[in-house]
Amino acid sequence: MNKRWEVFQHSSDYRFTPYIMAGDPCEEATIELSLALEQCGAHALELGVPYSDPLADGPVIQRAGMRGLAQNMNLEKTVKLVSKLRERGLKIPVIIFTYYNLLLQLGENRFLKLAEDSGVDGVLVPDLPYEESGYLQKMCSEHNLALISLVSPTTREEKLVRLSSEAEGFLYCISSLGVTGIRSEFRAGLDDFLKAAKQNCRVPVLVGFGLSTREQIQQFDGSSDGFIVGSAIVKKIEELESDLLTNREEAIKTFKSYIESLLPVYSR
Amino acid sequence: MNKRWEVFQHSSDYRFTPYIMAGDPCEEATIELSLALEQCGAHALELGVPYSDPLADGPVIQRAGMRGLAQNMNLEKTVKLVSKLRERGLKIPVIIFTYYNLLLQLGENRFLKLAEDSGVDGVLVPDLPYEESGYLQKMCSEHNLALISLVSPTTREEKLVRLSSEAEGFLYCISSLGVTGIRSEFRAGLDDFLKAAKQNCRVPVLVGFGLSTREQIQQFDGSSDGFIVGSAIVKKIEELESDLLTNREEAIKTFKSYIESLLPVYSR
Amino acid sequence: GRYGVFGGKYVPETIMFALEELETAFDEAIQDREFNELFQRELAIYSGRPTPLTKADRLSESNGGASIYLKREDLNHTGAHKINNAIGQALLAVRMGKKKIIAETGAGQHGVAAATVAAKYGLSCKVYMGKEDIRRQALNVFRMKLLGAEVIEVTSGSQTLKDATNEAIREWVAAVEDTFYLIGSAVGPYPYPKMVKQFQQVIGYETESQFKEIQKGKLPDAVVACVGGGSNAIGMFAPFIEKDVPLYGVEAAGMGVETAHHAATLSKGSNGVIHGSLTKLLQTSEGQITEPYSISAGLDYPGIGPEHAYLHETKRVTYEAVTDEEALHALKLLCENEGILCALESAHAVAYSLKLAKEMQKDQHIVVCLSGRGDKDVHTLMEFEEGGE
Amino acid sequence: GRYGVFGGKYVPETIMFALEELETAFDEAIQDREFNELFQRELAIYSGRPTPLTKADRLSESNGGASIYLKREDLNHTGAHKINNAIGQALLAVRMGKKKIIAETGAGQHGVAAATVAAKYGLSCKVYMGKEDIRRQALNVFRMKLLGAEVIEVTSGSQTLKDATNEAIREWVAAVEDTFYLIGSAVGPYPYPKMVKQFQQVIGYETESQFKEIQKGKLPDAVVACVGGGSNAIGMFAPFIEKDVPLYGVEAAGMGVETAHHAATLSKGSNGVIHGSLTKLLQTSEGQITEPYSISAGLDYPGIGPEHAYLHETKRVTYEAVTDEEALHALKLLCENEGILCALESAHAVAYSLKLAKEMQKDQHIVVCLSGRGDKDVHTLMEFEEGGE
Repeated sequence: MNKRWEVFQHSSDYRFTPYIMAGDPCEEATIELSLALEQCGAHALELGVPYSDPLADGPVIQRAGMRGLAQNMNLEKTVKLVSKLRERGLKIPVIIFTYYNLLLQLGENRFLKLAEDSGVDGVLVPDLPYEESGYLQKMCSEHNLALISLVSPTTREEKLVRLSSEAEGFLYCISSLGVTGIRSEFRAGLDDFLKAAKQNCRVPVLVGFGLSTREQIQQFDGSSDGFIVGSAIVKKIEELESDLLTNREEAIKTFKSYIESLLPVYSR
Repeated sequence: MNKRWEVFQHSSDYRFTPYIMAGDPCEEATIELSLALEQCGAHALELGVPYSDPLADGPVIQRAGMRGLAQNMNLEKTVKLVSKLRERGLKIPVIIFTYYNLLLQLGENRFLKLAEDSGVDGVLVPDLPYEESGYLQKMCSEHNLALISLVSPTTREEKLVRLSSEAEGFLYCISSLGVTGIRSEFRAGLDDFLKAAKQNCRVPVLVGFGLSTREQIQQFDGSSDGFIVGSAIVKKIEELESDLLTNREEAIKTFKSYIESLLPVYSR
Repeated sequence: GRYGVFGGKYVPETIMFALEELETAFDEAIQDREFNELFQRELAIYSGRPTPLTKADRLSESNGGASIYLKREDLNHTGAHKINNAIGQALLAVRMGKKKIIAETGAGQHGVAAATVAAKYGLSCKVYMGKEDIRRQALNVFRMKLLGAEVIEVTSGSQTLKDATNEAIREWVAAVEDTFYLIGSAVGPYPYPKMVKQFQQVIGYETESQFKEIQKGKLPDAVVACVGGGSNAIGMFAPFIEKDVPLYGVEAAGMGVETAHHAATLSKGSNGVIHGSLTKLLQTSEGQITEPYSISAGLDYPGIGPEHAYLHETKRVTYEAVTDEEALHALKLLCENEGILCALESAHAVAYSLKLAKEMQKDQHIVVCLSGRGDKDVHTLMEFEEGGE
Repeated sequence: GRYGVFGGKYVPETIMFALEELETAFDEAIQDREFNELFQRELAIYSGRPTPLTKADRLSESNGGASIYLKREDLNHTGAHKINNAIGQALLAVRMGKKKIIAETGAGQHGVAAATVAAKYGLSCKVYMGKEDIRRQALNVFRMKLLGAEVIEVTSGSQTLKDATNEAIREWVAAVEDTFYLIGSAVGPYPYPKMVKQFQQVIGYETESQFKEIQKGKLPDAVVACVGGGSNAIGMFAPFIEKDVPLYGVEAAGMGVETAHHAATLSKGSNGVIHGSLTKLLQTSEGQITEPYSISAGLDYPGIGPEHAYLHETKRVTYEAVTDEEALHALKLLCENEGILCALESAHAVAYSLKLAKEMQKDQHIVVCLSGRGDKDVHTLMEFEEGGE
C-alpha cells in the first residue's frame, strides 16, 4: 500500500471519490477539473478512459466517452495524464477506470509499468469480474497498484466474503442494478448489503452508482465509508462544456460551487 | 336453312364476312357501318357483343369491346339491334358473336327466341367448343339459327371431319393459332388444313383470324370459299371513332373506301 | 369433366387438343408409380414436406371452446401451398417434353412458385401479371426475374389477376403446341381442377394421418380452409369429403358481403363461365365479370374452382365469408399467441375457426389449413394500420 | 468456459450470478431427457424440422466439379436457423421460471425469432435495435410489434447491432433478477457460446444422418457455412469437428478484405473482448471496436463466436472471406438454377462452395448450410441492382 492509499484509508471523513472522463472536454480541462475536485475535498479520483463500447455505463458517461474519443484520448494518454496531474500537485489516489479491451490492446504489462511510473494508484475494470482477473490481480500487486473490486447486491454471499476480505484500495459497492447513471430511488435492503460488505473488509467500503444529490449521499453515511459520484458530475461537465473550452477559469468556479452543493457538510 | 343463308350459300363470289363490334362507337354507327359493309359487298355480317373478359380476342377487339361497354351495349341490345338493321333494309345473314357467359346470363332459351324474332341468322360462341355445345346446337336448330363452328389447325382429324360435315351457315377455319388480330404471316400447311376442312363440308368454308390486306385475302381464294375480316376493320373504326360520332356521313364514306381497298377486285 | 353442372372446358377450339393431351398425360402420370414417387420425393427433399400439424395451445385457450390445430403450409418452400401444385405440374410438363411454361399471377405468389419450379427443372417461364399488380408487388416481380422468369405486363381490362389469366390463356392459344400452361389454382378448364386437386391433396392426407397419430385414430371434428380459387381448400378437403367430417370453406367478405367490395363468390355469385370453367362467379346481371375486392390478394378472384361450386350446391361443405377486419384481427391474435404470422388469405380461415371453436366443446378439435406465411403481407398490414389510426 | 484462450465471461459483476445460474440450469436441462424431447418436439412440430438436404443438381452441373448439397435451414419457421436457438433458449427461460426475455437484433432476424418464441411461450419480450437499423428494417420492426414485442430504439454509439447488444447487456444488468437474455448467435459470455451451439447442433446432426442415408454411410467431403457471429456454422460443424471432414467457415469480405469495408473478423481481426467474450474482433490498435461492413446484415458483426476463434487458431476449420459481389453472383446462380432464393448471408457460403467444388472431383460431395431464405434481402438486392446499373 502506497502513501496516497494510506492517507485515504486513515481518513476519518465520509470519503468522496468523484469520477470524470479523461479528455472531456479536453485534456487541460481534465487536469483542472481534477485539481478542483481535490480542492473541494475529494479523497480519491476515478479517471475514466473513453471507449467505443462502454457496456457498464449509462448515457451520460457514454456521451462523455464520445467527447473523449473525439479528443483522441486513449488509455496510454490517460495514464500519462496522471503524471501531469502529479506534476501539477495532485495528492489523492488516482484510479484508472478502463474497459478490459483497452488494457488488452495496450498490453497488460505495458500498462502496469506505465501506470506505476505515472503515479497511478489503482485500476478498475468494470467488465473484468473476479473470475477473470487472476492474472491482472497478480500483476497489479507486483506493480503496487490496487485492482479495485466491485460487489453488487446480486453478488453471492461466499463471493462477497472473499471479495470484501481481499479488497485493496477500497471496495466498490454497487448501490443498484444496472449501468452507471443518475437514479431517484435505491434498492430496498441496500443497508444489509453494505453491512455484509463491511463485515470482512480491511479497506474502506464505498457506495456508488446513481448518487446525484446531497440527500442521497447523506443517506449512506453510517452504512458505508465513502461514496462515488460519476454521472452527476459528468453531467455538470457536459453542461459546462463550452465554457470549459473557452472560459475555463469561470467554468471551474461554477464547477466547484456545484461540487460544494453536492457534498454533505461534514465531509468537507 | 333460311333464305338469307340460301343466298349466302349459293353465291359464287369469294365471300366477304366482316366483323364489327356492336355499339362501337355507338349504336347508330353500328347500324350505318353494317349497311355500308353490305353496300361494299359483304355476304354476311358478324356482330360482336362487348364482354369484360374476351379471352379469344386480341387487343384491337378488346378495345372495341371496352368502347361498346361504355355505351352500355349488351347481348340483348345487340340482338335487338339486328331488328333495326332489318328495318333499315339489311339483307345479309347476321351472326351474333358472343362469349358463352353472356348467353348464360341472358338465358339460352330467351336469347334464341329473341334472336329468331329479331332476324338473327347465326350464333358464334368462341369459348364454347363442340364438346360443350350439345344443348345450344339442338336449340339453335329449333330456332332456325346456325351455330357456327370453328376449326383450327390444331383440331384433330376425326373431329375436323365431324365438325365440317355437320357445319351450318359456314365453317369458320382459324388461319393461325392465337387470338384475333392482325398478322403479317400465316402458318405453313394452312392450305392442307383448308383442303381437309372443305372435303366433307356442305356449307362454305371461310378463313379468318389475322387477315388485313388485299394480298393476304387473295392468297386464300381457291383454297376457301370466303374470308372473315375482323381486327383490321375494327381498327379502321377505331381510327374513325370521333368522326363516326360527330361527322358520320364523312366517316362512312372514308370507311367504305377503306373496305373497297381491302377487297379483292373480283369479290365486289 | 364435370362436378354436377360445374366444370367443363369452355375454351377456344384451338386449345381443345391440348387439354385432351394434358388429360391423357396426367392420367398416365398418376397411374405411374415412378412419377408419384418422384413427386413425393421432390415435395420432401425440395419443399420440406411433410409440413407439421401444430397445436395452437395459447390461441385455443384464450379463445375458448374447441382446440385448434394448424396445418403448416406456410413452412413450404416459397412460403405457401402453391409450390405443391407447381412442382406437380412442372414434373408433368417435363414428362410431356415441354420446355416452356406460362403462368398467370395476381399478387405474385403463384408467379414466384412457377418461376421457382421453372428454374429448378430448367424450363423457360413467362408470367402474366396485371400492370396494376406489377406496380403493387414490385418485390415479387423482382423475385420472379431473379429466378430467370420473364414477367409480362398485362394492360387489358382491369389489369389484375382476372385479366392476367385471360392473357395467359390467349398466349397459350397462340403457343399451345410447345407450351405448358401452369395454372395456379383449382380453376380453369378440365382437367386443371382435377389436376390441381391431385397435386394439393397431399395437404389433406398428411393432415389426416398426423391428426390420427395425435388423437389415436380419430378424425378432426371440423376442417377449415380459406377459398379464393380454392386450391388449398380442395387439397385439404380431399380425404375428408367422403368421410363424416364437417368441412368449412371461408371466402373473403372484404368490406362486407352487403357492400360492393367483397370476393364472396359462393355467397353472392351466380352460375357462369370464367377462365374455361362453368362455376359460380361475381358478375352483373348481363354477364360482365366484376372486380372482386379483398384485403388479401390471393382471395381476390371473381370465380372459384368448379368442385367448390358443386360442394356448395350439394351442401357437403359449408361456405362462410369473413371480412377484412375479422381476418386482420385473427392474424394479430395468431401472431401474438402462437408466434406465427400467417398470410392474409389463411387469416380468413383462422378467423372463422375462432368463431366455430367457440360454439364447439373443449374436447373437440378443429384443423385449419394455414395456407401460407404472411411475410408478403407486411406492407399491406402496415398500410392498413397507418390508414386505420 | 474457455476455447483455448478464447471465451470467458467479461461482464459486470452484477450479472455474474445470472451466468452461473444460467449455466447450472442449462447443464441440468440438457441432462434431462424430458427437456430434450420437448425441444426436439417443438423443433419438429412448430418449426418443421427436420429440414431437408436438397441436392443442387443443376447448380452443381453448371459449376463443374463436386456435387453440392444444401442443408435447408431456410425452410424453418421464420425463415432461418435462428429459430432453433430461440426455441431452445425460450424453453430454458420457461424452465427457469423467467417471464421476460430481452434480445438484441441487427437487421431484425433474431429479433423476429425472439419475438416469435416469446409469443409462442407467453413471455414478454423487449428487442434492442439500433436506430439506424430500425430505419432500414421497418418491416421487421413492424413484425416484431405484431408479435407483441417491444422494440427499443438504441441511439448510442453507431446505432447498429454492436450497440444494440451493448444496450441489451445494460438492460440485462438492470433487470437481471427476472429477465432472460436471449442471445442470437454463438457469442457473448460463457455459457452462451456453449448453449447456442447445443441448440444449433441439430443442423449438423440432421445433415450427417441425411447425408449418410443418401451416400450409404459416407461422410461429406467438405462442409461449408457462413460465419457472422457463427451460430449456423458452429451448429453445422458440431458433429464433424471430431471427424475427418474438412470444414470451411466463410466470412464477409464486403468490398474486399484489403479495404476498410469488410466484416472479416478472423482474416483481419485481433484478440480482444467484445460482448463478454475474449475472441477475435475488428478494432483499432488502441482497442476501439470498429464498424464492420457487409451487404449482408447478418454477417455485419465486428466479433465472432469464441469457439470459431479457437477453431481458426488450431486450424481445424479453414476460414475464408467472400466479397459482396461474389455473394450476389452466387445468390443469382442458385436462384436461376435451383429456384431457391437464399439469404445474403448464406450466399457467402454458396459462393465459396462453388469455388471449392471446382477444385474437387466429380464424385465428391460438399454440404452447404443454407442458413436462411432471401425474402428479407429483396429490397437490398433491388437497391444494389439499381445502383449497379
